[in-house]
Amino acid sequence: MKKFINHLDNVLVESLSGFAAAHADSVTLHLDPHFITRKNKAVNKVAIISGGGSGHEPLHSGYIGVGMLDAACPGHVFTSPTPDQMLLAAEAAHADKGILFIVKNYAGDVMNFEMAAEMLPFESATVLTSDDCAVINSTYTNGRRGVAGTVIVEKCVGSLAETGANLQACKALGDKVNSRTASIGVALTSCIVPAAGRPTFNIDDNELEMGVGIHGEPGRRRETMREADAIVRDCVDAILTDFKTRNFEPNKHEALLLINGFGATPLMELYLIYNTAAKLCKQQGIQISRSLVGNYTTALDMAGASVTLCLLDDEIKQHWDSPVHTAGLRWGS
Amino acid sequence: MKKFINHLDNVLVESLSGFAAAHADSVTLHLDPHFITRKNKAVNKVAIISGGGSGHEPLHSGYIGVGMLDAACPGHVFTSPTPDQMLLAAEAAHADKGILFIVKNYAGDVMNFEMAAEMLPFESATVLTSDDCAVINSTYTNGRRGVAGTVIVEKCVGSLAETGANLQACKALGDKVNSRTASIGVALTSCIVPAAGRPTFNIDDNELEMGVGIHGEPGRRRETMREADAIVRDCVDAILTDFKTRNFEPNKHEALLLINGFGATPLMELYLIYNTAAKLCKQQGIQISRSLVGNYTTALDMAGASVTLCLLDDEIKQHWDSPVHTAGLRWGS
Amino acid sequence: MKTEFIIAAAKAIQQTILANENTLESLDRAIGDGDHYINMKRGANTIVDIQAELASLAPNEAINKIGLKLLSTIGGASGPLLASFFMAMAKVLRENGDESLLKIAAAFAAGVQAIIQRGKADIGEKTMLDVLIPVSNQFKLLATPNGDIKLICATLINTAEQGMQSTKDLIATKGRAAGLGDRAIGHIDPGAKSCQLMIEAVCKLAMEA
Amino acid sequence: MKTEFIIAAAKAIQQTILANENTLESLDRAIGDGDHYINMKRGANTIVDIQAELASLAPNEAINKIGLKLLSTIGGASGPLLASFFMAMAKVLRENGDESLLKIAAAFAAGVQAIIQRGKADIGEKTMLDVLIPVSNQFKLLATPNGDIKLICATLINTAEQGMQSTKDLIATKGRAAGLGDRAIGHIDPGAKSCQLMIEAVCKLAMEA
Ligand SMILES: Nc1ncnc2c1ncn2[C@@H]1O[C@H](COP(=O)(O)OP(=O)(O)O)[C@@H](O)[C@H]1O
Ligand SMILES: Nc1ncnc2c1ncn2[C@@H]1O[C@H](COP(=O)(O)OP(=O)(O)O)[C@@H](O)[C@H]1O
Ligand SMILES: [Mg+2]
Ligand SMILES: [Mg+2]
Ligand SMILES: [Mg+2]
Ligand SMILES: [Mg+2]
Repeated sequence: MKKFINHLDNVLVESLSGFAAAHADSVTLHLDPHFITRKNKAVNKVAIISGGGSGHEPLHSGYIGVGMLDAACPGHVFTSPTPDQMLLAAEAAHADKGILFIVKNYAGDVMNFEMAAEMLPFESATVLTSDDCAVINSTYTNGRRGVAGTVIVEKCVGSLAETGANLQACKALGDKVNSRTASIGVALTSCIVPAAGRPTFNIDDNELEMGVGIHGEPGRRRETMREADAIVRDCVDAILTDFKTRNFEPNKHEALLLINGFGATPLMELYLIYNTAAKLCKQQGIQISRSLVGNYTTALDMAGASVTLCLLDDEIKQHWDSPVHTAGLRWGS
Repeated sequence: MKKFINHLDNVLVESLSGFAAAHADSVTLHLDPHFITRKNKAVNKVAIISGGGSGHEPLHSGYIGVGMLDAACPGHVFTSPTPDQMLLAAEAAHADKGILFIVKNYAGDVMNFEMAAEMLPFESATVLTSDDCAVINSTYTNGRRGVAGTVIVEKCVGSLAETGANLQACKALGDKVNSRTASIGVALTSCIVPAAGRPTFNIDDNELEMGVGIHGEPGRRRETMREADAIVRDCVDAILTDFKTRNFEPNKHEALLLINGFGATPLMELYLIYNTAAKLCKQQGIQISRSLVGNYTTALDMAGASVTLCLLDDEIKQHWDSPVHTAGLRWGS
Repeated sequence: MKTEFIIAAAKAIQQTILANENTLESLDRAIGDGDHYINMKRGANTIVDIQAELASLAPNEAINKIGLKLLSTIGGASGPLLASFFMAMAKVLRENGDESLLKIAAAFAAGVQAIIQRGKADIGEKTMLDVLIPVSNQFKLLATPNGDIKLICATLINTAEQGMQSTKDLIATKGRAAGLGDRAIGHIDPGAKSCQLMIEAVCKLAMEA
Repeated sequence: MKTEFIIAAAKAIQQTILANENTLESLDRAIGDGDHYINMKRGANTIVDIQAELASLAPNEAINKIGLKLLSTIGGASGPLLASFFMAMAKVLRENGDESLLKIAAAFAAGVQAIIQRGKADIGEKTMLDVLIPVSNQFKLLATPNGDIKLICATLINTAEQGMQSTKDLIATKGRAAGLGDRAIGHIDPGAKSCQLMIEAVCKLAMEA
């Protein structure tokens, strides 16, 4: 393992401190327990709080700011944060209209946020994101995983909260965006968790992992490496099949296409993937009217990428387009 | 080599097409020869044009837009573009006040842009960026290499051009920013040029390359891998020594600190590097008042990062802060 | 159950976790995200770190403190589950005054029940519960007023071992491995393994006492 | 020098470049950015691709066309340098009417002069000029009205080989290797190698004719 680190025990705090220093104009870092809030606390709005294991940067701390999150709770690398972080974050961010937690659907995250919500002295609600359609048979499971689609949920809910909407409305929009979003990821190499010091999984030079999770969890199957068009076609097919299973007709909607890099895949390849995915969508009659290409929900230093499609309606479009001012996503004024 | 590509010959065009499709609202792609322009051509301003080998994305195409570049000419991977690209880009972007080329100081780029400038039917000037202080003894060489500091030059010159400033003023600002900027990079792994299919250089699991170029060119020396603080200290020392050689007293200035990822290094590590670099600067009496952390001048899939320091003055600060609306850098309205 | 024993048990647990780094790490790498060893180590170390503080507490308070500390230290799936276990266990200890085997078995059962409620899982889902439920059932069965502690411990070690082994051929329907379908088969669940190790360590300690 | 010969030379150059993939690639990997082979291949392929068009042109026009085509095809450092070579060479051919060895040597010298001007380099800087300048000097010396073409070619092949080898022990002061200092020592310059290969290929062709 070769990484820019000092001591294993300090990676998280040093990285968070760097983040806070680089964005000192817009965020405040609290340590022990760790959480990050907007520098200028919002007033009279639902506080949107997310969090999860670290290693997915810019998710979630990079999305703190006007138009998106009020606070984020970073856990250890790939490990859910703990309820004390969420409680203090909620206390710091609470702005008189309750707390909305946005939580990626993993057992650990769900339980830790649940326990925090139970102890919370404020009204709260939770949006669970579960856009990963790699996990097929959800009747056998505790549901699908939340992956890159979480960024879209956080952006839209953050925008709505900014208008002064109430907790129920924010939760409803979050659930709606999540229900209209599907993602699938492909790994070419494994990530290396610093504390483990070795790759999470072994993968041959001629293999790819289709449906990989953002923590390097195994996916649908190990496959032989092939050309980008074929890989992307399988991803788009999986997403469209998933929408059909959920009774959506993707070709009746405008869509947002997000090509997300896992950390070690160059932008050049991500744009090439976008090119293929957008063409395939067009062939299926889907109009891609919004797009995002880059590293938005990473898996440390994993080479690979995920494809996310979000079926838009006027409300989602409006909240996607609205101004956002965060380290990781920024537009409008 | 595992990459998301189809045929080696099509990597560039497919990637450029994806870029243009994902940013169809703001850029226009021209093929054969390849160049990219703003979708809405500016009027009555100096046209700022850059270009260089591909593989450094978002540099340069990702910096096309209001407040930065008017056009960019992407060459093959790591290979300078050719004069015909620059001539057509200049023709398309020319807005009655001449052309300013921003060129990274590599023999190939310099000569190709030079030949274009000679053939150009418009007034033109060129800013050569040469911020890489890894190349020490510039009396023995044709000068230092242009690396991540180029982003700062493009941002500031782009901002000034937007105000209607003339060609000489734009060139002067570009030269000034370049003269006040120093960078040095460190590689932990080699990049793989798609057409070569194998790493550009071999590097052991316990080695790093100090002073590496953004094409994987060898740097100052091969060193034993060590903790981030020690690596970053060497980088900051090299930069400060370089400023002193050029008769700057860094501690008399505010500075912009840019931590740039080469493509495969996670944001988590880049922020950790920022944390150390900012502390070291502070210890030296340098006030870091602007910062940028992320993948801004990459080297395909190389793991590694560079540290850039730009000594600010009021003019540079003003042009750094002004609104910019590009795929790779965006703020203000 | 004295606070002294609780602290000794915490040390024994720390030892067995540290001694099984490779096992725990590879199990979670195979069907999870590879952090289970790190999580358990972080938890075990913290508890041993606060032994001075624990020593000053009554047994039920010490156990509750352990739960709270684990809750804010481990994170992940195992954090809230193990925390819930200890916090629920402490409540039973507080409610009863004696320190009989019966009470300890009841406290253990309350702890397991809390895990079931928090994680909404049951036996056969390829989780730590495949160790904890059989052990709890067995413990309740054997915890008679004059049960032989050495025999009970030996039996529980055995039951834990079997429960842990039983996860190998299961498909996971809870936790991170739930996405894997058939691909989880052939791998022991990491949480089941760490629970088995902890039960073994504590039982061995009790046998020596 | 007939257009036919020019096309045959282009094919011979293409062949020798393709046959030396590994050599050229590793040389540029060692002290450059690894693309010199790809650049040269792209250039050589394009010229062979337009052979039909070239065939319809007078020799000087064909050479100029080659320069222009290389200029818009190769890129990098070698692109404008080789393009300048051919474009300057074409001008000399146009200015003179005959096809004597003397004229060809003069054209070659003009080409080399154009490279010197464009790249602002000279002999001893570890570039292609370490092959081109000695070859040009030697060529001018030998290109007498009744010089023996076979002997001249054999000599030039030799000179090119020596020039190429001479780059091995040089520090680079121009081009991408200029940043390396001592680390460039021990490596042959890739551009010098490709020039040596091209000169060898064309000379061999001329010897056969
Ligand atoms: N719902 C659940 N009920 C009981 N145990 C669970 C549940 N979900 C996960 N587990 C246990 O947690 C273990 C994983 O713990 P750990 O690796 O520390 O957390 P994470 O899965 O968040 O990375 C699994 O092996 C399993 O035994
Ligand atoms: N200023 C110069 N004058 C002459 N030759 C040069 C000069 N700069 C570079 N070269 C030659 O160009 C070669 C490199 O070509 P190539 O790899 O195709 O371009 P790049 O260096 O842009 O990647 C070098 O090996 C050297 O021979
Ligand atoms: Mg985990
Ligand atoms: Mg090159
Ligand atoms: Mg785990
Ligand atoms: Mg080269």
